[in-house]
Amino acid sequence: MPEEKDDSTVEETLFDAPPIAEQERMVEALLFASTEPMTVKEMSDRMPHGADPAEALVHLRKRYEGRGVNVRKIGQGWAFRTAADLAFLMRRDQVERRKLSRAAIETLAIIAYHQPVSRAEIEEIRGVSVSKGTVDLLLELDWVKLGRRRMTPGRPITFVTTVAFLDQFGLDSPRDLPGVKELRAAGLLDNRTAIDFDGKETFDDEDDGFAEGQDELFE
Amino acid sequence: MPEEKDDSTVEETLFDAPPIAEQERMVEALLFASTEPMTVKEMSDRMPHGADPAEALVHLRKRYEGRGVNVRKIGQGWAFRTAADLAFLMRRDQVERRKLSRAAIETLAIIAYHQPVSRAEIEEIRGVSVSKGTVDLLLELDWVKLGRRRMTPGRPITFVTTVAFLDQFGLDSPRDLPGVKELRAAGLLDNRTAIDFDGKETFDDEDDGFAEGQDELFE
Amino acid sequence: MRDDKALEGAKIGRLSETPPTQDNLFTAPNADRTNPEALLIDVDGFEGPLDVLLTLARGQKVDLRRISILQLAEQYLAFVSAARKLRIELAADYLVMAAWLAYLKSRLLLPPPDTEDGPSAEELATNLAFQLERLEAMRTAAAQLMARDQLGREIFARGQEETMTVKTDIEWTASLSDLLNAYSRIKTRDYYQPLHMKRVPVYSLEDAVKRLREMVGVSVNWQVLASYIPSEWLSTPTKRKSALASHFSAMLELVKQGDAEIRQDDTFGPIELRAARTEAHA
Repeated sequence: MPEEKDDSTVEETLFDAPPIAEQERMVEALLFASTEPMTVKEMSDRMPHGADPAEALVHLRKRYEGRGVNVRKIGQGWAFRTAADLAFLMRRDQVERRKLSRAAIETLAIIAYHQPVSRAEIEEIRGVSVSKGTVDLLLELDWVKLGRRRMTPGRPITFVTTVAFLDQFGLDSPRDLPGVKELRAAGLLDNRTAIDFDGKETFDDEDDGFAEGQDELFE
Repeated sequence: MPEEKDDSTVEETLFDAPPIAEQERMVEALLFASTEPMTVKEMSDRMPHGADPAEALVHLRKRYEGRGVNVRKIGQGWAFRTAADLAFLMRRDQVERRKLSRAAIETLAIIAYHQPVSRAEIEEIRGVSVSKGTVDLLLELDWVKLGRRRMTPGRPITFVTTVAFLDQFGLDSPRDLPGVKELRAAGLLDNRTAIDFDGKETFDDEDDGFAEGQDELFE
Repeated sequence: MRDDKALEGAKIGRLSETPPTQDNLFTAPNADRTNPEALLIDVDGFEGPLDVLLTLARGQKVDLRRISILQLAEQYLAFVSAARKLRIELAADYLVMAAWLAYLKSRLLLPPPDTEDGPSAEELATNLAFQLERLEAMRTAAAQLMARDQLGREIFARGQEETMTVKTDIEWTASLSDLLNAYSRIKTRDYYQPLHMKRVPVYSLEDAVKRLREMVGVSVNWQVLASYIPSEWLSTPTKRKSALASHFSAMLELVKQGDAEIRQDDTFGPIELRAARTEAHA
């Protein structure tokens, strides 16, 4: 029996089955280059006659044991896969600093100056509707939180600023937010801002309404 | 005793880079995962603090010598590529690429050997004008890109080869272009006085800039 | 100079000859190419006069640096005149080259003038030889380049790219002055607020259906429709009309669904309704 087998082996080698180390290289290259997991049959179809990819695969798997990539069985096929413990390398954290959108900063300003303030009130002040995303972002940043419900029909939710908000903007209390009059007196605010955005001139006598709003809020 | 060792290990993992064998695994995983060449800097950004991918790479290259896939240097980056002698296995995976025209091949070679090179210089070498389509094709293949403008009258655009070009032709750098040293020694990469066949002789004022650009690349 | 596309398109007097392909381009010139007679009938295979000159030069079978420019000029001129005899229309740059070579030839043959302006004939000849050599060198280089093992042809990259994810944490920033500016912007804008239309109070149909269904469900006796309207909606004529209209529609809706019955004794008389009698009730 063994002799017969030997004979057949000799015949096979005549048909140039490459040495197993060479076959291992072939399987290695095939699995590497293939866009999908490759079955033993598919490897066999590509490799020289008489090659035994299944055996080459055994050697290859052993070679890659504990390496940064491993030979893994996926479905019926085989493929290289990154070692599971190195998955963290494939991720990278990146911090991107972005300026708050105009809508977000305006909404935040209204909440800061008018708190507690309902969404309807914010919309009324801004003159445009406030998208859910804007408020969500402010909530997520923890600069704004939900306040008490207003004791009016519909009992709307109100928004107030948080301690994190005070931290971010270097304030001791929301009361420290300067009024428009003060801003202008301090030169922090000039008419240009308004002109830039609206293309019109600003009027100075808006302060009353503002102060009123503030009183309501902070006292 | 073992306890003490354990302590030191804890300290090491807190402050030191992982052992080099581990770093080698990491580089292996990173290079396997990426189809594009990856620079040492890019690896370093992903690896733990204190890791030395350049050294890990030395070990990794040795490990893969003679294997079915090898670690190859491509420009500033590194990548795994299948061994050239196994090309026959991969014949089915070959990317069908439209045969490049003679004009495109020559233009590519001139850009590669003379970079940075302006369109006028390419035309002078080939003795015919370069059609827009030819350069566009090379740009589209991402084998060629725009270099700096030449600091000569008209500030012409120059062309240089890309990392993808190096990858395509298995080159470490433009210095490794076949026969580049001999061509250079023979003065065939110099930009010499051109003859304009209208009967005038043009003396090229651009020689300096041209030679300078070349030096940068090849020396 | 002509566009090489245009040149390729100019199929001039071309007899059946295999065009130069990539394969044979950079090998030794084939017999046809080296034979000046063959050149005559293969003009469209060339990429301009320099290409023709290079092919002729190869025919001299010497180092391009020692090429006889005089001989080359004569060959080229012969080529052009033969083409003319055959009434092959040559592109302008072929003729420009012919004129230049005729001039060069005359300069090479005549003794140099005592006072020479610009480069000598020898210098011009050397430069031409250089250009030919350089073109030849680039062609050889191109062939060597293309013969290299190429990515996607002999050498392959990883087939399955693994996703290298970049997790981006966005850090939102805003300064106090951003905040103050934003607020002042809003306060300024107050003066230009768009006109808001006041909404007329409307009793919605949905509300009326809901209300009627709840109330009718418990009343077995006939009741006038108007009595179902909430009292606060009777305060003004506008509100009353709106509420009545929606209750009327709601009533019809309930009847349609089989939940209520209605009756009206005379025209314009009060409409009454009650819950529908089920079989059991009957």
